[in-house]
Amino acid sequence: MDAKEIIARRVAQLLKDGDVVNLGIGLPTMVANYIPEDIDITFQSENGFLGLGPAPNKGEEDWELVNAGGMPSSIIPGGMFFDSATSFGIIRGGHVDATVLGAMEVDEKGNLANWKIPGKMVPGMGGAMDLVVGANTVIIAMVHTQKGQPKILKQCTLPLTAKEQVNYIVTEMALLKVTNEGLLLEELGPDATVEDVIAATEAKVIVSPNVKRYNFA
Amino acid sequence: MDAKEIIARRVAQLLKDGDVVNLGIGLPTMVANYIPEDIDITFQSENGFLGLGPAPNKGEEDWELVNAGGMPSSIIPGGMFFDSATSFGIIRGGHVDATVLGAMEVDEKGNLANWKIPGKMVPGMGGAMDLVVGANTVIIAMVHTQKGQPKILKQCTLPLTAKEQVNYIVTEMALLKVTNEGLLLEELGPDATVEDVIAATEAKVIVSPNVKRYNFA
Amino acid sequence: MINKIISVKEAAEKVQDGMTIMVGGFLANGTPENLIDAIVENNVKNLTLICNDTGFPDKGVGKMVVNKQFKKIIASHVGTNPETANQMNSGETEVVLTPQGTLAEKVRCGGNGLGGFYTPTGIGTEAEIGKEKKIIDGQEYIFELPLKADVALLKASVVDKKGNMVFAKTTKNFNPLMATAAKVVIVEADKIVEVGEIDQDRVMCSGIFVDYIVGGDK
Amino acid sequence: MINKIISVKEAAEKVQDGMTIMVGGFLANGTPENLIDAIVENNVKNLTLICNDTGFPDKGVGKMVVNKQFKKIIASHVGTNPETANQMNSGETEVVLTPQGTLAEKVRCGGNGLGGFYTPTGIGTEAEIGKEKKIIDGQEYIFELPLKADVALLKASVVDKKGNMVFAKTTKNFNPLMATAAKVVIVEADKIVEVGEIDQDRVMCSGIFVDYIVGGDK
Repeated sequence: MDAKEIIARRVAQLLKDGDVVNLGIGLPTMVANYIPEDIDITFQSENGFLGLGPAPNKGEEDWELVNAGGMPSSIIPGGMFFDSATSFGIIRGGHVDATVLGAMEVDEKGNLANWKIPGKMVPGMGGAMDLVVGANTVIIAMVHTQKGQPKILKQCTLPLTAKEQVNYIVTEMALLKVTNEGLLLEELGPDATVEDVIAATEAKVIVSPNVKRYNFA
Repeated sequence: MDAKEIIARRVAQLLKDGDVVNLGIGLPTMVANYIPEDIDITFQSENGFLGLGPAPNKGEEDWELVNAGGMPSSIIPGGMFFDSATSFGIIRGGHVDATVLGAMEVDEKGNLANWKIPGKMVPGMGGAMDLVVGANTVIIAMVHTQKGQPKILKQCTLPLTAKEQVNYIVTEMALLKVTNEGLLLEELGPDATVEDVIAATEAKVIVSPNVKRYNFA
Repeated sequence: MINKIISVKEAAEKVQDGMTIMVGGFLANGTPENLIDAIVENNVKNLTLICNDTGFPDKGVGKMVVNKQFKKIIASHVGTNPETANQMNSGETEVVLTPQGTLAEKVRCGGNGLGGFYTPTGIGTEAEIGKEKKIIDGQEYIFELPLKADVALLKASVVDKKGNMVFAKTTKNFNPLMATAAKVVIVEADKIVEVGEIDQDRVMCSGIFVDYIVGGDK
Repeated sequence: MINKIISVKEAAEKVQDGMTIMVGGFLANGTPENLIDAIVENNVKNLTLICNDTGFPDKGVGKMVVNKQFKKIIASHVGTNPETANQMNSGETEVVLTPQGTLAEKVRCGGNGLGGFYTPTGIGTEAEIGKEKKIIDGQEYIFELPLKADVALLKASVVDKKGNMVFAKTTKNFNPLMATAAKVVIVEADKIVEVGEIDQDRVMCSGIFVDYIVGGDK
């Protein structure tokens, strides 16, 4: 199991039956592949629909039905389309239970930076700022470090996407819960030790007294 | 021709091809009967549709298709239904070209009072305050006096529906245009003289140098 | 899939003394009559009502007014139910009259996570009393706050088992707005269908807002 | 009935040097490509663009970016069109990045006659710089102003001769919002039908907002 699959599988377990979930582009999209059959999740796509389904087969793409990355998508029965104001009304209004996003940096206060590297990359925040503020639970899904450098910091250095909104950080090494006291290490990835996590994390890590290991049984 | 028909006919002439128009309950509703065949008016009903058509025949009422008075109505081809926020977005956003309303009092500044008589009748403003502020042209359609007492005043005495929003007052006696200088008498009803209008109006009446008579030819 | 279908009796019990409720409908057009009847029977009191109007004494939310279940009513129009005026004049019930467009926007604002908005409606009238005003781009506006509720009672024509709603004609009015603005949302359906029976283009309000569905036997 | 159908060429001429335009679409999905092509050909300059994003260099409004027609761009995302970043970095074009939900709401606000609104989105980020803030019910919000335009360029799948619009699937996005917020509204249709051919329940945006219709030959 590679790092991305580990992350996607663990994030999938955080979602609850009946949840409305928005998945970011890239790794977060993989989460959809690991939802148990008996759990009913409605995926929201912020460009304008509820009921995001799997990507169509090659040759069956409908370019009038795209996801938030602009790529051909599908809609499941019971979904619906809407305009962008309605879409972000749903998001901002607290009707999205969870959003799963990648991060460039995240810190021990739950600050998130994932939209801009000054002087280098200024793509724009798209819908990320609304999603992180609006979703009831914000889950960061990312590999733990970037070229060996920590991405989980004491304090973000890049421009923020949102202030103190992150609830969980899920990496291939650890599941960290953002608490008032700091980052609580609740679970370890398949191959990680507590020491590994502490070494790969700049932020202070509080080790839960009953830290568990990811369980994909 | 009775007073109400005179008023409704003259108001109908103020509407232009392509206009979106909201008619208040009562006398204003009669205006729809006098729109020339070659003039295309879209009537808006603030409870939630565009394309208000004539009242259905007896026995053909659909109680899921009612007008803003709660009475069975109809919709013409090319109409559409919507929710109340969309409906008042249309109104407030300046997309209604004209609204025709009755009045208890209207004054020379274009102030309108038609929603409340303190201590006597407090039905609520319904959609009137939005309509009078939002519509591009506000036309008051009413009989000139109430039991011989003027309704067109120097200054309204009842609680206002809106401040300085009225553009035209159309009665069986006169068409008055609200200008910065005051009420300009532009036209006379079939049986009225300038002196009649001045006598029946508390507000100062400025007589247009080329005052005409209503022309229903 | 979570089962959202419950009985009218169970649904009515979600409304408890002292709660704030939103009720869909315009002059009882698009109001869930069976839910209202059951709440009248439960006789819960001291409720706050958010509704376009107070219906008629024998129709819509007006039946609850007659049963004296409201301590406060927020509406745009109460003229079709003389009982509302009686209770307002006697001081039994506080009535807050709000322009209809402002009321609709306040509900949308509450359901959409906004903190408030500025409207030109009501400037120079009693509707501005006690409210903050602001001049924006040369025009005067009134500041309005969002409205939210504990329970929303909606009416829809066709509802699928996830709660996706289709409203017939003019019964839409406040229903889809209120769906977004309450902690618990209950919809009374004329007809309940399987998920997928309503085209994705025909759904007028998503089932994600809906907690409970009642009815379906029309 | 007023004839709203004109040629793409005639429609493109409604956009003139220095104007502010809104363009529907999300990553060019739901963008009127034929209108864009004609405006590229007209080569009008110093425009201000309001659009979710700047599309791609060869698709959507991105073609106008490549042709250097904008002095200012208001968008939520410009990452799919490197030419936007080039012009931003060289100082040729001012780019105002706005959170997508805020952008949508600003357009709705402009089209609905509201003076502004408060959003929680962007608090503690660069999105709040230079903006008024307010604490409402214990939470911090940013004040946002409405957006309006001289011309809106929309794409719809089916349009009747009055301008009533149906948008296919995810092509809806900003189109119905922008329909309400511009002085002149032009819609490019895949298919133009007679009035009445679209069910009143299927119309997604009213023709009252539409001034001109082009296309229809798909």
